[in-house]
Amino acid sequence: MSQEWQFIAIFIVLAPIFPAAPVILNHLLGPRKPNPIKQQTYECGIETVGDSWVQFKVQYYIYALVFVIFDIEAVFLFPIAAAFDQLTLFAIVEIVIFVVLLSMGLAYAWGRGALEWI
Amino acid sequence: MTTDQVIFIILSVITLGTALLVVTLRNLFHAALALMATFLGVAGLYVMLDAGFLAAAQLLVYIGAISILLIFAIMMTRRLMSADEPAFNSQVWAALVTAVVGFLVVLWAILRLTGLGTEDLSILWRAPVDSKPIGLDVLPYIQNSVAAMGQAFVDPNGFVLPFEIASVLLLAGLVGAIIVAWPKAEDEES
Amino acid sequence: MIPLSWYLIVAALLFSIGLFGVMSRRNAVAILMSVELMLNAVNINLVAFWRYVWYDNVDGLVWAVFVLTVAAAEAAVGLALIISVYRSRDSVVADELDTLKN
Amino acid sequence: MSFDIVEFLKSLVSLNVAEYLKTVVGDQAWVNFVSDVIGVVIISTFCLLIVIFLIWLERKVIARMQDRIGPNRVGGRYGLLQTVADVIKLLIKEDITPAGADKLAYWLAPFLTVIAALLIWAVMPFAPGVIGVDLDIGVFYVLAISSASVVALLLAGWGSNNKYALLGAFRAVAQLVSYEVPMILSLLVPILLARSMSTVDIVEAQTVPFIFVVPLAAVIFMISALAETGRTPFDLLEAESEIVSGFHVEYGGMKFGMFFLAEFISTLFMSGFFTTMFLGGYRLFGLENLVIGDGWAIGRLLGLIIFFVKMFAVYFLFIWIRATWPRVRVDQILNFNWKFLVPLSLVLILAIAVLDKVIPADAGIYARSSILLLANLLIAMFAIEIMRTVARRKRKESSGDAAMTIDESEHNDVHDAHDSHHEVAAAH
Repeated sequence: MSQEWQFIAIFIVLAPIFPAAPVILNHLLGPRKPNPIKQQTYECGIETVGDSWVQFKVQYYIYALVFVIFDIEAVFLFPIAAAFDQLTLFAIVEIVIFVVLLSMGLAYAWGRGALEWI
Repeated sequence: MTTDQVIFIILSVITLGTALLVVTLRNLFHAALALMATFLGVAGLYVMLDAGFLAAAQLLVYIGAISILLIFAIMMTRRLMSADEPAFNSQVWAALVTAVVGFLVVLWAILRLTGLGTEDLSILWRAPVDSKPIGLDVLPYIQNSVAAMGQAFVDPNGFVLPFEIASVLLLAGLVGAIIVAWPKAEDEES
Repeated sequence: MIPLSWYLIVAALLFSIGLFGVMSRRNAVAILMSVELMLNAVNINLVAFWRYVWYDNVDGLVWAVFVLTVAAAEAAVGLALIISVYRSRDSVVADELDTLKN
Repeated sequence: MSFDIVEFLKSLVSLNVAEYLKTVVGDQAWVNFVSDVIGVVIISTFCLLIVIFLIWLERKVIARMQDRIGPNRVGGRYGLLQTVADVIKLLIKEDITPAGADKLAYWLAPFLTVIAALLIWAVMPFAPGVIGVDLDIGVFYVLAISSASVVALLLAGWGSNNKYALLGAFRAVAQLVSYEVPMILSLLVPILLARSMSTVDIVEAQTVPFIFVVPLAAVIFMISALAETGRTPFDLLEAESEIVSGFHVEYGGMKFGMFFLAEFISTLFMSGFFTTMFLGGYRLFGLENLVIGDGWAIGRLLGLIIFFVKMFAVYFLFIWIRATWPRVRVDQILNFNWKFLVPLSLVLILAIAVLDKVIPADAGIYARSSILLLANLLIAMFAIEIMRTVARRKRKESSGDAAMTIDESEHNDVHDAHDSHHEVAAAH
């Protein structure tokens, strides 16, 4: 493992302490008198009907879908941008083709109305 | 045992343990959480292998994007998977046997590894090379593997074809997924 | 020092676990998750061989990124299929989806 | 090398105590380990403590902007200890876990948000050489870690077993993943100009701060940063009037405090990151390299001050925006992103890539910068023109039924505010 990632590793190990300390302190200091009413789900005052399950629109999934595509695009484009000095004009044309192809996906989703809310 | 080895063992235990949870947990949401921990463990292994960029990409794509898709899908299809349903189908034992046999076969293959262009199996048991193997040309940009990757993506002698095909694949995936997932007109009426 | 074989064995174990999941789970989403495990195992192997054997070029890393891409596309389409099937058949249990049988 | 008090003071002024002590003790593995641990503790405690000040600042500034006084009781007439009192209040609240909650997800979520918000500070360059670690994939690392905080929202929403929480989490996730796209694309521009993903390299490349080279990218980043941190006008994440309070409605005590904390830490991070990527970070006319006398390198200290001044100026802008603008509707937020920001940033990144390659390499830095600036302004003009045309057409369409324009629009607003209730009701 390279030296620079050692810092990140230590950070990941130590980071949970910082949120844990106040939460544990809260757990120790706070009163503890649970009762069924208090632990009810906070919705409309009346007791919750059914599960919190709601039939969600497929819209949410579509947004996440388009996001995934652009995420992958980032994984390709970030190293390319870092290597920009060594690139030829031909490479730029390839990048343009790549981005345009992905934009067609966005355009398709748009044209189909998949990006409309509701 | 060196520090590296201890870290490696911890990471592998996390990876494999949570992977086992993924395939055994009945609660799908918890299985997805375990899957995220597996991804994290694998990212750790990438860092151990000096592939920091890939570790970050793993986090960005797997945890940031694919896990969210998975959780959305779990939430959208949750109603019928109540907790008391069995997690496994009828061929669970056959599956177990296949997996164990498959692992043993792969282990056998690993231990008599071929195809590396060398009959010398000591490569399995020694430390990684930090410098280049003798007799091979070192690309001038190898010091920075990330930039080298970027160049390889668009290098006409490198990976330009897979790179463009990847964009076509993603486009096809996006369009296909929208077509499949989008509710048809008759569904909306009911 | 960590020898190459350790990585290969961990990857093989991860792959076997994924294989077991694919064959034994009932829920289609869970099967997809198991497939992701198998793809991850493949990626560990790619990166390990890159680091230990072919450190002089970046082919291993590049292929690992392509595997990542394929995994994302597969998950996107697979989950869309599952959602669509769920909507029409009210089920995500892989065994019960047998319209094409006989 | 033995310990020398003058050298030590010099290293103290030039902010490289760690390097100096390493030369004294010797460069061993455990020394590195200890200095890393100390670095982590310093960064983390800085983040936690500064939030106390940030909350006070935000309340005070917004109060002044809205012609109120703001906190003025606890801790003198400026209410300096108000936040401390709030923290103590949160600490002695009862720790409730709602019935039917998914305990694992419910407890994991607040930890995950704070951890993600802290971890991204590791690559923030505070001053020359004063940085957690200069990763060669710095910017990408930030994106990767902050994408994990989206998962935390889903965990919170799911774990609470509450319709409003889940609904809020879904909306928040839709917003966050959507705005991550223009953020990624706008961050590509400085990387492309600096030819590196390392944050230090990007700062060093800014002889001309990138905001003067690619102002459009800076604006896009600013907007998506506002959305990513869930601040007004994109504060749907906690729209009290619409979905009670969003994903953290079931949280109380310090667990709620953790979400609050993470929000402020990441807002400050975004200000700092904006400073790093577009405002030249700790650089200001070479002041950061100043050395006076024999080896009193106070430049680093100046760099630290410069960085903080810039960062808080950006943070002040965040507060200003919050005090000024109303909340935007959820469909407007998402439409604005997918149909304006993303196409715009795609065009921008392609234009910059092509231009940067076409401009001959021997053109001076100022010539290059001004060509890029011109291209930016042109693209921005076109974008605004397109937006105006579309808006005009929309207005014309809606004035077709002119009689009810005013009534109807008011009615629509009311209708929208209750939309979430309809969604819930439809599910029953």
